[in-house]
Amino acid sequence: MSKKESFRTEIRLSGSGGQGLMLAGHILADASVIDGYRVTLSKSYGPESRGGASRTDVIISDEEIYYPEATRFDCLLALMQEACDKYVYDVKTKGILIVDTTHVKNVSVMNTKVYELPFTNIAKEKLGSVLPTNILTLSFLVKITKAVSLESLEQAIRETVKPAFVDLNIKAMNLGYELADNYEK
Amino acid sequence: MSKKESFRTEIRLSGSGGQGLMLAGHILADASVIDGYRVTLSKSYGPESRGGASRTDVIISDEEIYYPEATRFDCLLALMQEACDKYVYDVKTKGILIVDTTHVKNVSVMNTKVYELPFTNIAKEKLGSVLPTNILTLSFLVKITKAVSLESLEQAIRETVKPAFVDLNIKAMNLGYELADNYEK
Amino acid sequence: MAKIPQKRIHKYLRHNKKFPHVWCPGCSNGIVLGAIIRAIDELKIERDDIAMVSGIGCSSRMPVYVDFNTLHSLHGRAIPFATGIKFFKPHMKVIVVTGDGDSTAIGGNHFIHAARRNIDITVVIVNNNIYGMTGGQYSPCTPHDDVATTMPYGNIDNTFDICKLAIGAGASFVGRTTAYHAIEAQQMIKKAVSHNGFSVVEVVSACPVIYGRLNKKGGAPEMMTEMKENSITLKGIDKLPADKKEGKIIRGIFIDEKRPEFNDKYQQLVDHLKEKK
Amino acid sequence: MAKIPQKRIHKYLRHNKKFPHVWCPGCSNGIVLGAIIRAIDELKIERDDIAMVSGIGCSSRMPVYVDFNTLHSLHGRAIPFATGIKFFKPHMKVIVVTGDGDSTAIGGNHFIHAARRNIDITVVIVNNNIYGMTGGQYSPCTPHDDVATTMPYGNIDNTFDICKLAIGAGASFVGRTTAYHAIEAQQMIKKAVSHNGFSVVEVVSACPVIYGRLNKKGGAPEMMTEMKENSITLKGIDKLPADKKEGKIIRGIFIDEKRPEFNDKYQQLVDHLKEKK
Amino acid sequence: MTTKKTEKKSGKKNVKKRVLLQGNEAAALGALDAGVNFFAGYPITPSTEIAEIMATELPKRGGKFVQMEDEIASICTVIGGSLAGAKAMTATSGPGFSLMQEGIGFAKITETPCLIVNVQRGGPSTGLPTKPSQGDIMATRWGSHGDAPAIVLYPHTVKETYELAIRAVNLAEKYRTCVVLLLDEVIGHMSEAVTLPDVSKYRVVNRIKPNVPPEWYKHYDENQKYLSPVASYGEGYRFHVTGLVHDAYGFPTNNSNEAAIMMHRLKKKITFNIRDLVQIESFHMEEAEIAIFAAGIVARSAKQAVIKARKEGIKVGLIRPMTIWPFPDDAVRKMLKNVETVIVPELNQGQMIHEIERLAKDKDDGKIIKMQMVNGELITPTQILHKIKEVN
Amino acid sequence: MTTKKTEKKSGKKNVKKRVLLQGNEAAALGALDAGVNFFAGYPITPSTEIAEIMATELPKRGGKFVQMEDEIASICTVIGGSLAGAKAMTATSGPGFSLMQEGIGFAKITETPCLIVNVQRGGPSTGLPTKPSQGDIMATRWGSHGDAPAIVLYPHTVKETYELAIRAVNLAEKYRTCVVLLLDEVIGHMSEAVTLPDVSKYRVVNRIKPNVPPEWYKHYDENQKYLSPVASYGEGYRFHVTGLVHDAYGFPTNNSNEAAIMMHRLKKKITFNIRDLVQIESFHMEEAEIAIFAAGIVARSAKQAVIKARKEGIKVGLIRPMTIWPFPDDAVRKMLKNVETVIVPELNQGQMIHEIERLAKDKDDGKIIKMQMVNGELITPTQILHKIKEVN
Amino acid sequence: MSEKIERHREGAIIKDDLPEKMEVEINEVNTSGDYKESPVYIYYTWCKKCGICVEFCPTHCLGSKPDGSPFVEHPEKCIHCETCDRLCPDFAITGAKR
Amino acid sequence: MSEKIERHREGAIIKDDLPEKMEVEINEVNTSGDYKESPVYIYYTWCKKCGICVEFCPTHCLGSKPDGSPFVEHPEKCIHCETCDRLCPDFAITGAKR
Ligand SMILES: Cc1ncc(C[n+]2csc(CCOP(=O)(O)OP(=O)(O)O)c2C)c(N)n1
Ligand SMILES: Cc1ncc(C[n+]2csc(CCOP(=O)(O)OP(=O)(O)O)c2C)c(N)n1
Ligand code: SF4
Ligand code: SF4
Ligand code: SF4
Ligand code: SF4
Ligand code: SF4
Ligand code: SF4
Ligand SMILES: [Mg+2]
Ligand SMILES: [Mg+2]
Repeated sequence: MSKKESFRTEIRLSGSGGQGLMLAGHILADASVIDGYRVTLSKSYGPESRGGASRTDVIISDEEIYYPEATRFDCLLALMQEACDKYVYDVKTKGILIVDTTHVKNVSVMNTKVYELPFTNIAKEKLGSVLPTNILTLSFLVKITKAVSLESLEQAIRETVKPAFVDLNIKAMNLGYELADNYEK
Repeated sequence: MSKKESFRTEIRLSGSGGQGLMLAGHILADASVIDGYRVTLSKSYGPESRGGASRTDVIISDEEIYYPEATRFDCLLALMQEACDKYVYDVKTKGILIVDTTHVKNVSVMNTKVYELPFTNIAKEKLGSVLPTNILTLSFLVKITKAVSLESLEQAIRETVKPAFVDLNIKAMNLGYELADNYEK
Repeated sequence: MAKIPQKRIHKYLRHNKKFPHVWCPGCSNGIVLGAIIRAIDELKIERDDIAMVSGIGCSSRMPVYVDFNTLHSLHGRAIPFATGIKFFKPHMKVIVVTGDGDSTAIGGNHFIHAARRNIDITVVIVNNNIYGMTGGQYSPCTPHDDVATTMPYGNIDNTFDICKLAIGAGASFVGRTTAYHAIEAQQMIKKAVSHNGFSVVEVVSACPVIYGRLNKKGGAPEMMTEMKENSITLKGIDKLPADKKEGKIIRGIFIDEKRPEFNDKYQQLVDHLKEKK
Repeated sequence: MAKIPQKRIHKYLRHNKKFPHVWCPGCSNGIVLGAIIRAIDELKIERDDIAMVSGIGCSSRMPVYVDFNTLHSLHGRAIPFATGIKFFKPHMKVIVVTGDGDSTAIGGNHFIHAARRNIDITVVIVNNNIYGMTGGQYSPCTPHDDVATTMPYGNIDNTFDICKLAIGAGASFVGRTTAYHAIEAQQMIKKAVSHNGFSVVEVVSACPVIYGRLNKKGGAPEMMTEMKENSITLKGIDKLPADKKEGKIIRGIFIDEKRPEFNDKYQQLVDHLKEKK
Repeated sequence: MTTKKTEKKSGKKNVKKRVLLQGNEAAALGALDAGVNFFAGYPITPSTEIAEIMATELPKRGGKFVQMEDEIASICTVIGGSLAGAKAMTATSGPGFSLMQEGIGFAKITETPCLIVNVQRGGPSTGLPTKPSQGDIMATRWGSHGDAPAIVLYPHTVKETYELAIRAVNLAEKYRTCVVLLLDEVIGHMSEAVTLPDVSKYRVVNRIKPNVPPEWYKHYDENQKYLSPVASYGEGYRFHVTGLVHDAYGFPTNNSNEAAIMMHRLKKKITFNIRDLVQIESFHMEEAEIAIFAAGIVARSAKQAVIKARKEGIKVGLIRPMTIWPFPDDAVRKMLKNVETVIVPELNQGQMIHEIERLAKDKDDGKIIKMQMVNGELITPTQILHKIKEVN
Repeated sequence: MTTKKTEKKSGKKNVKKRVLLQGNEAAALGALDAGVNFFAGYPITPSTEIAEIMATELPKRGGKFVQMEDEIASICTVIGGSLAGAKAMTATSGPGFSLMQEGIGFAKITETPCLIVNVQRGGPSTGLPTKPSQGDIMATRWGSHGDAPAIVLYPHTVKETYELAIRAVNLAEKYRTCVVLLLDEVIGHMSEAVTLPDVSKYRVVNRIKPNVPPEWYKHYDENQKYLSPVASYGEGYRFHVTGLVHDAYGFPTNNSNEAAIMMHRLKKKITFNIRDLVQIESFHMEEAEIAIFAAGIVARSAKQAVIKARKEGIKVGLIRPMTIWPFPDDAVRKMLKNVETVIVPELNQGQMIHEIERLAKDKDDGKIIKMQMVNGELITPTQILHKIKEVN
Repeated sequence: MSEKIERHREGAIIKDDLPEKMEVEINEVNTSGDYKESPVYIYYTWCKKCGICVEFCPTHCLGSKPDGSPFVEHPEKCIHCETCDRLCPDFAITGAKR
Repeated sequence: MSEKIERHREGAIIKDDLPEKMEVEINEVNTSGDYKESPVYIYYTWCKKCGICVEFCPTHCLGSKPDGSPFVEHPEKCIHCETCDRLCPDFAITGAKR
């Protein structure tokens, strides 16, 4: 989405406990810090944080962010059916929904732009591991939403992940961009 | 002292920890209960309760007793010099001061009726023990002040002290009356 | 229950309310709960006569799952709550389920005093060597050098030997086993519950998700294999050469003595005073 | 000090402020305080380097009388307060003086944890078998059948063996003596203070005015005579026939082991991290 | 203690007899007469006598007495006993009361009846253990974390201590919560001649056992009336109790509706029943231009001062709450409306004054007069009289 | 936790750098930057991260970290450390805070500086451990028995958490007392982009050592100015400290004059320095007819609501105390004078509302609007906006 | 990838909104064999795929599906020792003789 | 007579208003012999007449006055063992060699 004069973008990353979305949220928030935006990041400390649906919310704005809870999402990423079902109705009209069809089978929404890709499977196939699925989807999301700049995202990834995993994750990032490019066109 | 239409008599029994004044105060209060008066009894829970000066206050009244602290005594019993020195100035004008000269050597007051007797020595000599000194002095006090009726005092003593000691204490009581009678006349 | 084969233990579970339970995959809490239920089932105690009391912690979540009189109390305070129940209704069997932190950190005082008092309560301690619920801080039972979130450089603190502590405080029944040794656990709990007096069963347990990950112990199967291989019975340890004893988990009943129980003594006093009247 | 012969211990007393002290005639607290002062004097530790910390109770009144860094804290909490001082200023010698109630009733948890931690604090417990200050309620150390105001028909509760408890919790120095054995107490305290680690000295004491009267034990001389006659050293007890061991106060040092001390380990960690930098 | 004697006398039931009772004793006897059969406590000045009387009386009556290792254990044991069906209580003083705060919150959220007698002593911390103070007034309302309302009764004589002890036990059972009986050190330690009331005159509230089948039983029934049936452990209803926010069955929940229902019930049961809960004395308030607002021991000084002042023709009266929490908002507001000035003497650095300031909206600050004493002494009638004359 | 990263960044001193900080992290970093070198604590949700950061950072800096057996031991160890000269702190949440109440009273009566961070969670008792609530506002003021004033700071952003943590440590040292930094669960757990301020900008208050001869030293000098010299253990001044009421030297006393002196000093040092202690934000209060009074996380919702309402032409503003105790009486009174209506939203069953009712004397009850939420959810800007429109 | 532990927090572990699943017939039953036929019954709704039963079955009668869940690989080997029962933390498998 | 114990209470035991007695010469000194002459010095202002020193002096060198306070009955018997010193709870007697 393009940024208006004054903007507030609410993004929810949702999935299950082990999918690395907390880290992805952190990277996204970090990237927006580098971009110079205001940002809040909050994680779920609820029943969901293991097993069930887990969520990480990032609000990016160029103004003071007062109320820090995300309530109407500009973008929802759902890596699990349960999470998708639970949160999809809180996506804004004309908002963006990104789902991983490896885990999410049913999506039925209106007024929302939906991007469906089997991210987990793609990661396994093209990157040899499901682990960087989080970065893959995140970079896809960033490319689509333009929530932060690509440079900042890369910098954030480099600063955050362990040195040993940087290469893999940069690969995942680039793959994510690619997928997004294909999609867009 | 004789009782006015409405009266409030404040009596302080003071001495040192081991002299049995807590018990004496209790008996005095019990006797006034038997007499049908209102009464409050309070003991010192202060530095005095062992070693130093100990005190037991009894307020007897035929009306509701609101403020329960004795501040101006109608009668002060002092079995110790320290106690005497400390409290003597709070005796009412025309109040009564009873001291045990066995322990209290200096008394200098004005406007107060002073009764000085070597109670402890008398008890030792005439009763063969210093233990009933408390009852001896209490009954002396009662006879002098007429704070409670003699029957009630006797009943209270009988109900309170251990059976084995009743006789001795009744003897002490009578001796107390005797001393008071002598004094009065 | 419909299509599920009825296992004996299902009778004891609040199965249509609270399952699947909240514990992580492979967490020993479920195994310990199973052992307790089986022990009670074998003892044929009525569910109405059992109170299960816990503090706060992962392990302390047990009571909500079982169809007894259940109390999920305050962190560290399960034993005094249990004392109140037992003291007023001495006919009840009172079982405390608790974690290593709950019972020996914040709850240590109540633990030693109940042991001293020899009140007929059975305490089952799920010792997973960590504060599981709050996310992996060290407990008084975290081994030396192990990592915890509040000992990021390795634990420099000493550990309690829970059984030694209980014995030192005067407990009359004290045993230790592991979650791997489920039959042994079940039998030990059975004995402990039957014991008339304060009884303690420490069950060395696996917290694969927090403690296991922090210390690279592998998953639940690996951690339980370690219990199997690294533990030894009381009898066995005697036969071991001294240099091999170090670091072994010793299993077995350390003490099992008949001593006057608190409620019994209190009842005697009441009876005695009644007679005197 | 004028006309009074200067005793060595006067140097340590806040003599012109707080004396005569508040304890009852014959109370052992003064004797124990004397033993502590003499031990310190012999060790030649500077007064500035000593912190004396207590909880609440008659025995816990000690600190006010001595010219050290003194802290009269909360009931049962002397040990954590002491831990704070020692942890921040490890060069100080920290001595906790406490009663049987203060240390083993409300303070039991801190006691066992300090023992486990093996932090270099010396705890001197004046065990008078009662809550003296509040007027004679039973403590975890009141003997069975003895009378207390909250056990008017005789105590039905069991007692802690303080030394056993300390050992069970992991203390590295544990000893017991009596107020009668003043030289032994002094020497034991000296050893305890010198010991680098958690040390406990239980001093069996006389509270003639409360416990003594309630239980018709006679005055202080009688109670101290009982200590003399009814106690036996660790060595002595072994030689005694079994039927005579019952009820004896066993005196001596039960454990005295060199083990890594908490502050030392912490310092090692700090040094290690500094190196890494 | 005159336990023995009292007993002798109260043995003959229904015979009115005047006896000398200590305040602490009266609290204990009141609790016993209200059916308390379980005490767990830890001694502390100036409340210790209550434990001592209970230790003497309960075993004789087949009740349970135990001295625990500390105050935390005491309150938890009391709650455990209550859950098992006991009428349970403890007694303590400031430092012990502070330690009980977590347990008090647990009793409130689990709606478990129990009685705590708090005999106040001086100062924060160890303070002045044998001196009077009214420093715990706010702590009885706000001491525990989170928030749940409180019921706190505050007598001013030995006789009233007896009566309010009975009432406190009854309210605990009726409202299924922890009730505090707040005493002043002076009242706890003082003896007064008391005509022991006819016990049968007092209604004693007892728990009613449920008669629904166990599967239907809800420990926290939304539709529950006060004095509705409630089960105890070990009697066929295998319910769950937790300090977490819970649903009607007692099972934990994170659901915001259920949380709201639970939290509101805790509050509602107090605020909707203010009339039942509040007792307040109006003393010589006829045509009063000055009101004194005081509770407990200070109210006694105030009474004496009022009587003297009235004799001198000063129109002054006393408002004395016997229930301090919930605070008697409406009654106080009404009573204060017609007076010009209100004097609030208390033995602390200002606690009830906040409530009066809140309620006396029509009075500017100059008309709300503080008297605060924290030196371990009582406020005397003379001091109050002076203040009365000052503002008259 | 991004401790590591932050460190990397804050390594280069004086370089302003924006980083992502969690609220709990900000509290820890602020405390460290204010010189805290001693932490004793016990983990509890939602404050645990603070302990975890301290466990990581302090040993690296030669400071002291220890996890104690419980919260009681934690606060006592903190006070012990402080008496020995440390800048000491602990962090906890509701249940742990309740357990610390006795120790808090001890810190206050002995005038020992220390910091407690209390990250509030939902409900009384165990409640709703991961949900936001503002249930401890009153408990931070009135929780301990006896009475002694409190200093409590309440930030509403991560950045402010950092700043107020520094301020809290400073105030503790300056006023020689226990200061509470009160956080909302949401703030504790949320991360925000923060421009780490130049640490050298902040004044750090350090204890001054006495230079009188030891015999002259009074630990509680009546003439003492704030920031007067104060001794620590082990440095040649062998002073006595007790939780009993004490004289200027720290020795216990029952003397009523000395008791009064001591008690009044505890109160005076707060009440006489309100101006130094109180911070309050006035947000869009120009010509406001409606004021919202809110603190912490709720103030953020309020700000958003105010902005929206102002856009719609409604004259509404926000009063936000950053110091909630001592309560900013004068400032609030002044600010409220010109508005017609005040709305008090809070995440509890009514706590700060009592203070507003007390201060808003000129407003009748219909003009003091409560909004209370206790179901574990936040009050949203929309809800506040609705309320604003309702009363407009 | 971050090794950070995804902690679950106190209070984090309540699931009230789950349907009462015990009453529901489960798809996967067939995979492991119907309980009337199979010696071992696995209740997949509760199973958390921890692998304990597979690891410790003394006769290696259980196998692991790709997603980690157990299935009865060698029904004939089962000796009904109930080890799987006892060690399953989730009450999700039963090997008792019927 | 009641056997009731006159309890002293917590906080009961502070004496602040006592003069600083250490500086004062005491009457009774003469009774026990001046400290310059007597082998044992008893500081009566602090002595509480508990009888411990008298009871446990190994050489029975101390005696008891009618009011219970100790005095040096047999100065010649003192062996300066300091037992009285150590066992006196009130720091009120000293038998050390000078
Ligand atoms: C008074 C109090 N302090 C701290 C906590 C936070 N807390 C909850 S559970 C827990 C530790 C649990 O550890 P353990 O008992 O070993 O149980 P586990 O989760 O490991 O089974 C802590 C510290 C609390 N709930 N209450
Ligand atoms: C929290 C708290 N609970 C209770 C008390 C009351 N109290 C003071 S001292 C004491 C018992 C002291 O017994 P002990 O430690 O044996 O000391 P002793 O007086 O016998 O030397 C008690 C219960 C208190 N001061 N604080
Ligand atoms: S955190 Fe550990 S103890 Fe808690 S449920 Fe998970 S595995 Fe079990
Ligand atoms: S009551 Fe007992 S312990 Fe306390 S001072 Fe008196 S004799 Fe000593
Ligand atoms: S019952 Fe025994 S043999 Fe059969 S599957 Fe289970 S563990 Fe294997
Ligand atoms: S042990 Fe239980 S939970 Fe684990 S894989 Fe086997 S059936 Fe599933
Ligand atoms: S020094 Fe020894 S011999 Fe001399 S009086 Fe004292 S106890 Fe007796
Ligand atoms: S031992 Fe001390 S206090 Fe006791 S009688 Fe001898 S000198 Fe006096
Ligand atoms: Mg654990
Ligand atoms: Mg004792």
